[in-house]
Amino acid sequence: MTGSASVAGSAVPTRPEALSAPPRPAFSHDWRRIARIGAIAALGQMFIALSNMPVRLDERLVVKPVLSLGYLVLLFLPVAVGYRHGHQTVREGVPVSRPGLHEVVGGFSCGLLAGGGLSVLAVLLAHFDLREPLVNWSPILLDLLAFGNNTWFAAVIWLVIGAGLGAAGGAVRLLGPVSRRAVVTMALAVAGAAVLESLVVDLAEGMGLEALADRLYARRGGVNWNSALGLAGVCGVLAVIGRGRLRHARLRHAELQGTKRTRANAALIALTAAALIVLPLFAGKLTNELLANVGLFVLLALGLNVVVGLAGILDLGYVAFFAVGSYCAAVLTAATSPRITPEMPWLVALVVVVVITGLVGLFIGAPVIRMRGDYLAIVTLGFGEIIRLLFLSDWLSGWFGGAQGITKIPAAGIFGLTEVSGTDPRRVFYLVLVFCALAVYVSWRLERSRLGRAWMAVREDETVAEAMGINTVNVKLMAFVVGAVLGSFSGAIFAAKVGSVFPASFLILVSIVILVVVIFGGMGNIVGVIAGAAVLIGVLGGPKQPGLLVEFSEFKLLIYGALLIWMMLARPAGLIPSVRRTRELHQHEMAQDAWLQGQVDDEDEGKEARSSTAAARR
Amino acid sequence: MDKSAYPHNPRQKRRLLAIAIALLAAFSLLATSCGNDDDAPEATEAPQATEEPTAPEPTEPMDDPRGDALGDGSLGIVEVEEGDAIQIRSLQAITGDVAFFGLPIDRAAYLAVDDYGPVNGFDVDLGTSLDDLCGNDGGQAAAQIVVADEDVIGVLGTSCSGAAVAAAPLITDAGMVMISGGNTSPALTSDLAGTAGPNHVRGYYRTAHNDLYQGAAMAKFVFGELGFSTAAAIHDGDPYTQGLAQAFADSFEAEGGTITGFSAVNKDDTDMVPVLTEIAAGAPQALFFPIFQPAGDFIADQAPGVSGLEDTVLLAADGVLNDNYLALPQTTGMYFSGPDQRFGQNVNQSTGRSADELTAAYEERHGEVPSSAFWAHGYDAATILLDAIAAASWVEDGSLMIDRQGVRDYLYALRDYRGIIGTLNCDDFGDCGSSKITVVQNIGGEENVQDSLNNVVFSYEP
Amino acid sequence: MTDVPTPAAPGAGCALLQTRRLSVDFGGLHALDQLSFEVRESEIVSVIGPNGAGKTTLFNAITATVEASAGDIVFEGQSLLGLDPNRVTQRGIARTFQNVRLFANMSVLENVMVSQHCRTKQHAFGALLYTRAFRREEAEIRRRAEEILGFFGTRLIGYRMDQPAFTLSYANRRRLEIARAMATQPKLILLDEPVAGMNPVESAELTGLIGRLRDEWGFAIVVIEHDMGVVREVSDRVVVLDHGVKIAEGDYADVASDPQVIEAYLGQGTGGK
Amino acid sequence: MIPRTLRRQTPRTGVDWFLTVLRVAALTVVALGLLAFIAQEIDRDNPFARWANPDATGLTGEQFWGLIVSGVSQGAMYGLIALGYSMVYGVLGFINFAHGEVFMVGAMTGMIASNKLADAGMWESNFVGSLVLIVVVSVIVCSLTAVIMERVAYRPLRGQPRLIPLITSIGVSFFIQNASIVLLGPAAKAYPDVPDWVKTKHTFLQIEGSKILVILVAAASMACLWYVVERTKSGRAMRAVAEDAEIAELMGIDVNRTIVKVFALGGAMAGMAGILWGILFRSVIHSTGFLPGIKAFSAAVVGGIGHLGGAMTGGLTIGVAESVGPLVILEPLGVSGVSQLRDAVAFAVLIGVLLLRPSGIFGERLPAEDRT
Repeated sequence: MTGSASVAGSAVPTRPEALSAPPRPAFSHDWRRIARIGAIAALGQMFIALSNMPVRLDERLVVKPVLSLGYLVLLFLPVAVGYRHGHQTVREGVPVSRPGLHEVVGGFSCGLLAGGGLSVLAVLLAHFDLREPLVNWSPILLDLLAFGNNTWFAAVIWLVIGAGLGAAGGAVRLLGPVSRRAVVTMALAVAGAAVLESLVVDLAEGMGLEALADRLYARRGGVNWNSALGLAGVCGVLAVIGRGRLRHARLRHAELQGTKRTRANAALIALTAAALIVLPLFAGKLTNELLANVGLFVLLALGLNVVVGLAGILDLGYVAFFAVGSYCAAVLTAATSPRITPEMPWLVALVVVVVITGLVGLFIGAPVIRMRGDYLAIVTLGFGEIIRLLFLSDWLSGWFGGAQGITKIPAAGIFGLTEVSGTDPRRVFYLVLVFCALAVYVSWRLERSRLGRAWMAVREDETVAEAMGINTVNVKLMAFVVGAVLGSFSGAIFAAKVGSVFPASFLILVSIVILVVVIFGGMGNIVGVIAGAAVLIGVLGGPKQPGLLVEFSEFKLLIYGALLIWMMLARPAGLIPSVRRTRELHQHEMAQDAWLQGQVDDEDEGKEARSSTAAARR
Repeated sequence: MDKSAYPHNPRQKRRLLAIAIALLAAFSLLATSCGNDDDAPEATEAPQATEEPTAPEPTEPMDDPRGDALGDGSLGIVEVEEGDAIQIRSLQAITGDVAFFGLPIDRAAYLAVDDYGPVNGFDVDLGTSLDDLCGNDGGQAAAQIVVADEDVIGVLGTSCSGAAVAAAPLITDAGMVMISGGNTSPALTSDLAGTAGPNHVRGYYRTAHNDLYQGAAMAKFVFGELGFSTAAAIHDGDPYTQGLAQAFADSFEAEGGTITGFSAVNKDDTDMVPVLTEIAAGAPQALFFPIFQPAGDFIADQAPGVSGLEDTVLLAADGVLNDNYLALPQTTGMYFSGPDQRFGQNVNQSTGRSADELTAAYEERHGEVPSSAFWAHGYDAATILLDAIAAASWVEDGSLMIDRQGVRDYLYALRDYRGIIGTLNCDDFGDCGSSKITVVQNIGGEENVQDSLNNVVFSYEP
Repeated sequence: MTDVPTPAAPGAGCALLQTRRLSVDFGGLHALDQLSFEVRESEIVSVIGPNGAGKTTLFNAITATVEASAGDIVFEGQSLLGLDPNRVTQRGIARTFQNVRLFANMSVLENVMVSQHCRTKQHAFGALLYTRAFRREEAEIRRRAEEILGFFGTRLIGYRMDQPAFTLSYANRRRLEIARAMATQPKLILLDEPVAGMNPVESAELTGLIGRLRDEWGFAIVVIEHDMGVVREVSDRVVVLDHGVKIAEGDYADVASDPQVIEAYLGQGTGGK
Repeated sequence: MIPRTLRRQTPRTGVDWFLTVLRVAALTVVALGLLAFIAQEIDRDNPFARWANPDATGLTGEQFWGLIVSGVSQGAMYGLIALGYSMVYGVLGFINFAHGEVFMVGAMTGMIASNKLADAGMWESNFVGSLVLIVVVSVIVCSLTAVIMERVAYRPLRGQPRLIPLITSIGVSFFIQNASIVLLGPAAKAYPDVPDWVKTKHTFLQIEGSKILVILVAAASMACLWYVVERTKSGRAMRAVAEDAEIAELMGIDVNRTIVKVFALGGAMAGMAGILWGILFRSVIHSTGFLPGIKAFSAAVVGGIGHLGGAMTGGLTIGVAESVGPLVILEPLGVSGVSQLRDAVAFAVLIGVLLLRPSGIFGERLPAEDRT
């Protein structure tokens, strides 16, 4: 965590290399720790097996002909625990013993236990019938575990596999940084290429590189084993050559000061913008659809980021604004919408939408603004649900179509230049892109304005902010309205994209997912939020949108949950934390670092840091 | 070794390792380049294979290998190379609160493909099933994924009409066909009187029945057979249930009865006393709630306890017409409208499997009985698609050519196909399932489920 | 002390702040009881008294963070009752907190910039359109902030301006609090134990600063302080509270010799620290 | 330390005006609805009964009674779940979103156990015995679930800003819910049939046995909980930790163990609620825990979070309101399909209560700076 902190809060230079001690003896182990790790892993393996993932994904070849996605999900855990076992916490001044045979043996034992989980499961499968509660307790699973052979083969082979993989995982520790990076890159490259096949193929075809795609993949059969090898080779070489220049570059960029830094940032932004404008031209429908969906969520997440990240208001009913945006756009533009005529062009409707959502924002904001954080959370959640139910209700079906929703929403016309609708995801993406740019600009400008500072002050300590002459009520209401309007853009585009709106698109789940995106990406940080949306929505998929891992859609929310827990435990500041947030989360270390570097002019630092942490927690 | 050696030694090791790995990498690269030589021709051929569909066959009329395969190539021809598999997809609601409805259809599709075996000697690949999330947005997004792969011939799905509204245009535009085992909305096909529904598109078919007359059938049953003059209806905010309840209410009043109450619950409500009380205020003789589980369980369970509904007759629809529900004690004596489900001994003509075998196989594989009756529709949907492909494809120097238009021709021409759900006839709007609606009464008891399904008390055909 | 006290101390000019029979109750407990006192233009008044005498409550009442149960608070001839705290600040009263409460995760500079909120106009649209007015104001805010920080010598400027506030030392946090109060451009500053927890050198320095605050910036200042040394140094007038009642008022000498005061402190068993 | 702000009643800003208007509006709607309803009860076709809802049909006495009873029994379960929320919140100060899922786990465990018992034939032969059995099982399972949850997902996050454990709990909630789908299947699962005396209404008060059972058991567990928290040593420890964990630590209280106990207790309550749910509705599905969980938290807030009696009161309030409100207030106002809006009513109650009493019915006013 300290590590993540120092990398994350890029303002902080990394720690000096810890002292190293001779490797630990190979066979003296903290066996209880091994047992604990192993047991957890074993249970995990059983869970994965019984979750039907292996059977379900066995169809999908990852590396042809040797490995199917189904088996892959059973293989990674032993490696992980094997690697994890060798982990040593780095403490100031305490020497870290260099990796040796110890790690391998430890990994071996952990892996053995992990594999043992499956062996046990196989035996149980053979001899007991627990189908009654556990629906996946099936002979098929047993067959899969046994590679078509008998039970005892399964029992043995998984022990062997587990042990081997565990040892391998432990052995990774032996590698020096460069080789380790090489290995990791190779593994990731193959895995990525295999799992993201659809994307890669789509892109390759878009860029006229079918030849490459066909060389890489057996058609729909996953990566050819030899191309896999080749890919691994290329990436290995690249990694060895690259030697983490990336990281250096990032650090250097982090250390840049003043105008230099701004110039560098500008360059970066320009580059990304260019990439985003050019990429869709070469990408196929699949990628564009994906980008469009991600874009919609980026828009939502940026809006929520203003409310939660900047003003510190925990809004769990954000979907309300998304819903209001979509429904307003639908009612105003669609000819099938009851009651409301005449129909207006999309852009005109958008203006009305903004006004209405702004008002809704005020309406919802005013009652909750003075409530305490958690009360506010549940009340906003309530508002979100109420609004969905109103759209759904027979009572108002005269206005919003009730359960039948509103269909046949025309494409969004942009000054008669073009028509944006779901059939052409590329245009949708460009439209979304425009609004995302707008949203980014808005959040970026506001954060550095009088209003943005006031938001932060309110987030830090509302009472003091009040005492410093900030009208907290108005300021927070502003946050609500800005967030609402940004969200409504997403809604309006959504309506035009899908061509119909149904209440089912606006469940509580959506608000929660948006919040998760914000937190996951790094609250209060624009880049982080975008990254979060890209990873969660793009790779895993949104509440109603498939991501790259289509195969996993059945297990999406399961993975979501696990990922979320792990993320919060591993680096609570998010993928790309805002410097500010990092500080808040790691004030101890920050303070200590500052003290180590003599940036602090007084003695009693630790205590003060702690007390201010306490203050920050309030 | 003296300690002073420690700092140096490992570093050298590392460098060695790094070099070793680099070498290994380089070698494997080499391996690839020669390893790939053998399938290099395939690589060069592949692009044509993907572009071909857009370009119609020029030398189509006078080629013999084609034989009597259907189609004129107007929608393009897909080439499946030797050793490759025919691509079809399954797009169902396999997650969320309608999974009970979509999963059986999805699983049945896999069963069907396994039972059917190779088509003209080529394996069929269903890929991993996609999720329509029972919603327009989900359906559209999933459809985009399907059409991104130009080799796909047909799509089995969707489960929910809402998803089909958004998905069908995209999929059929790409020349693929779409056969749903779950959609029942008239908007997607026709009103069965020759006028197409607003959301109808060519290339869309379904083995599920057209909903249009189910409401009417129930109304006629209640008014005519049971001789009731007052009835009430409850839906759960789902487009399907709301439409059906509305249809029932309208035609019941058309018959001359009076609707004493029309209300709704939410899918995850459990305490139904309020809504039932609301209904009871009108003291109806019959209560029609065409909704899903679990809400359906609670209504059936709690209705008798609400004063004013003690002896009201309960009626539900195909949404809950499955073993789980019929086995519930509180549903004994209830009436259910739905497609004719007496498919106990029906045999699918393509695979020769009977309904009973299939339910057994299903339970064997998935550890639970199908949670919805539409697994059978899913199974038949899959087999007619495979038949269509067989009829519209021919082998040409080792690879299988499939004429997209031919697939459609076969399906539109489908007559008297003996499937699990009975005899399938496709009309010009893609309605292949029988539009015959039956009303069954639940005998009650887990053991009598099949008998209950066969216990038809009223059947209605427009 | 039944009615408004008569002007009887150095520092000419009319009353800037007056409390008239001000009472604050917390459910039966009289934190302040019929307290009347006044502060004049550019005058430094010390409020002293044993713990729990109601000094901080007085500040809270003035800044409207607690509600007065009776009496009135008049600032520049207008009552402050019923105003939100931020309005009070806008009228020209700033305060610091006994337990330092900075915006811990904002930089030192931002802490001061944000405190000028109620003195600046530019709103969201200005920021979005990046108007000239907006840029000018931002520059002005920044300039003022740096000027104010400069007032504390080298303590808060330089690299430290961009440090998050929580990395500051204790003394510097106190200074930053004062800087923040200055940034709201008040006429009257309420300092709540400004030198608490400082070492003699620092408190001496700060004592000097308090004087300069008045002389150079023309603020009137009310100080709550336990350090009698500081009190003697800075105050034109001393008000002694005990149990919410004013038991003495006047310049340091006569207050220090007032038997009631001595009793109040010794009764507490402790002299001024 | 700044004493909390005491806001005056007289409106100052526009927001205050707006809120006052809102309060008044809410109260008027409720009043109008009630009046219309009463008018209907007095005489179906007096003009006032018909002014909004022409085809107004009032409720018969027993229908109304039925509404109340089902509301109370539903509310009692909300209350039981809310207790867990309230306790955890009191001690750790964050919303444990996953608590609703613990309740679902309880119901699932009960389902599995009871079906096994039914297969063994014990369910029919000795219903009460097997009921006790499954209660014990599910209470144990749920406590374990809650404790593991705390150990894995929350303890490492002790002392982080509140948002972090909140998000984690959302993750846990997702995980448990979907674990139940992939392991136990997506279909709704039924409890075995219960004896008639549970199903049928009893002449006494016209209440089904199951509902009597629910209300009694809820009351009993409430009493136990109260005893544990108020009278026992560990209960004192809990309250101490809730007051101020750091001080409690200094006073020699093992904070970790206390927190574990809190989670275990909360889990036990949820498990109890789960079984009651199973007996009352005889059906459970993976999503069983979600909405009840959220409503239970609303209940905890309505009652004043951190206050045990408040949690139960809040539960009953919301339960009764959502069961009676639609028919008694909305329908007389001419709203159609009112039962669809019951959740809306539940949340409206939450909002309304907080509008009138910002810190819940029993909640003491909290300092303004005590925010997320």
